Amino acid sequence: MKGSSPVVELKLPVLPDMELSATKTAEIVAKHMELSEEKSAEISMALIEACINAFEHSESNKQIEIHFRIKGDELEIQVTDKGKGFDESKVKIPKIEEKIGSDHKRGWGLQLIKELMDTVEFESSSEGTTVTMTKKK
Amino acid sequence: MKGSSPVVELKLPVLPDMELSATKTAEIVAKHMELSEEKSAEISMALIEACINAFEHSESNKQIEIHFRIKGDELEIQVTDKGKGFDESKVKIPKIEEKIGSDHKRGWGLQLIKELMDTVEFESSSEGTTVTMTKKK
Amino acid sequence: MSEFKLDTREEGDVVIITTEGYLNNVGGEKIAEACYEKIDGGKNKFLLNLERSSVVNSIGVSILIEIIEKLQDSDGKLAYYNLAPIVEKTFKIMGLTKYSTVYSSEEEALAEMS
Amino acid sequence: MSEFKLDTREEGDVVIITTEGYLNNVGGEKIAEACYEKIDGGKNKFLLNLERSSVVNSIGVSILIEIIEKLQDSDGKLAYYNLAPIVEKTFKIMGLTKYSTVYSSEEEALAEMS
Ligand SMILES: Nc1ncnc2c1ncn2[C@@H]1O[C@H](COP(=O)(O)OP(=O)(O)O)[C@@H](O)[C@H]1O
Ligand SMILES: Nc1ncnc2c1ncn2[C@@H]1O[C@H](COP(=O)(O)OP(=O)(O)O)[C@@H](O)[C@H]1O
Repeated sequence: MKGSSPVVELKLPVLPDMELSATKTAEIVAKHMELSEEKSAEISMALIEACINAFEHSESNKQIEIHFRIKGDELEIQVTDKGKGFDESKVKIPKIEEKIGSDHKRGWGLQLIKELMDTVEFESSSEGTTVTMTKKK
Repeated sequence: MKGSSPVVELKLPVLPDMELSATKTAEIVAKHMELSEEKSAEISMALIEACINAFEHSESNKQIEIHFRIKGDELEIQVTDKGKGFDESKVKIPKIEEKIGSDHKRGWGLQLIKELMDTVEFESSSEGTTVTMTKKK
Repeated sequence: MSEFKLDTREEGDVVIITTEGYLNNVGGEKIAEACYEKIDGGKNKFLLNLERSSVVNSIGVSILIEIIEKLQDSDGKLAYYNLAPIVEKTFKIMGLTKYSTVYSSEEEALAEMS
Repeated sequence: MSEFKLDTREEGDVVIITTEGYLNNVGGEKIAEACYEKIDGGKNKFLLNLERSSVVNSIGVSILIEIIEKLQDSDGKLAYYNLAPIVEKTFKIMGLTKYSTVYSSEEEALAEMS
């Protein structure tokens, strides 16, 4: 693969725990890039959350797509769904103080992704959503 | 996913141990289909061998493609490479008696795939090879 | 990938729950169920051994927040040990570590909780 | 996914090699290296504990055939225990079980090999 930048592509249907097939792939790619175990685990956790969102909020039974791109010492991961989309700037930052006593305990996925990855970008329309996240060696 | 037959698609580049990302996916699909652990392990082993062949013999740095299709109580897996192809009917059945004392200890992949899966078919030309294998519940 | 499993035992007045497998919604619900049964039986100190649950998701972890909330009624405690680094980091990001405690071993946990 | 690792110890005249990780070409080569070093030192009974190598490929396993061949020079033995069912099945399909033995425990293996 010298000279080229390896790409891994997954198209996954909505099946229980399907996100774990993405994290296994991420682990193998991270190992190949010689990322630390800490960074590899952070990538996997962020990827789990992105996949769950794609599976769940997309309200669509179509497959989701995941691309891994090794760009030198940076790993770029894109998770794309064909769901109804959302406005990321309108999502409230979760606080545990507000979660305790509230009926809505969930809402942590985006926050985790942002904390665990180096960069995160959202592209969303009524046709679907693509989350692009990167992590440097 | 009721009514439709879920498809999983992987495009994997030639990276060390990349076949394990395929087996993880196979495990999740097998679990969803409620295949026994024994059958799930047999599928994973056959898939490892098919992936290694696709990576290795294809003599091509292109990605390999894997499709999983859940067809009722049957799982169909296709592994496709864009390699130089081969004539499966010309491959000798390996025997350990002949391997001992010989310089060529390898050559077990196809044999294992055939023993471990219910059906196996090869489609091969100078453009590449597709192995289609199935396992029933 | 095997099913999520858990095992419950008691050391003094502390209930120790040892889990195995992916801590997702299913895993979280199972932990909550085990806790609520013991809470109904009068227990209020829970210690989770998460050594074999090194993969979690935010839905599973948010169910632990429910347990924390429930335990406030009886002045109870939730604590953990044997966390994978990424699980501890997730607990920190989500703020669980403000309302529950991460110990480095069962001994340390039992000494402080009892 | 962690690196392939192995640990070598001796019980009487039997060399026990405990492996961890994917038994592919890299893993097979590491086992062979460890065996050949001991063979050069005069050992000829080898017992592999494959409990933590439940994933193998045919290239890795074919390297074990090399070890079997090498051991024929000194009338030696290769044996295994703690095999995952799929690993045992693979050994059977490839015929390794004709030239080497699968035991169900270390005790059984040592009793028969010594
Ligand atoms: N891929 C997506 N498609 C549509 N909506 C999304 C997507 N990802 C996130 N969202 C929206 O953002 C909100 C916050 O997501 P998140 O932080 O992951 O928490 P949770 O999924 O637990 O609600 C979701 O409730 C949903 O409204
Ligand atoms: N996808 C493939 N493309 C081209 N040739 C292949 C492919 N799969 C198998 N072969 C050929 O069949 C032979 C036997 O393959 P196999 O039984 O898997 O053993 P091994 O890969 O160890 O040689 C290979 O040596 C190769 O010549």
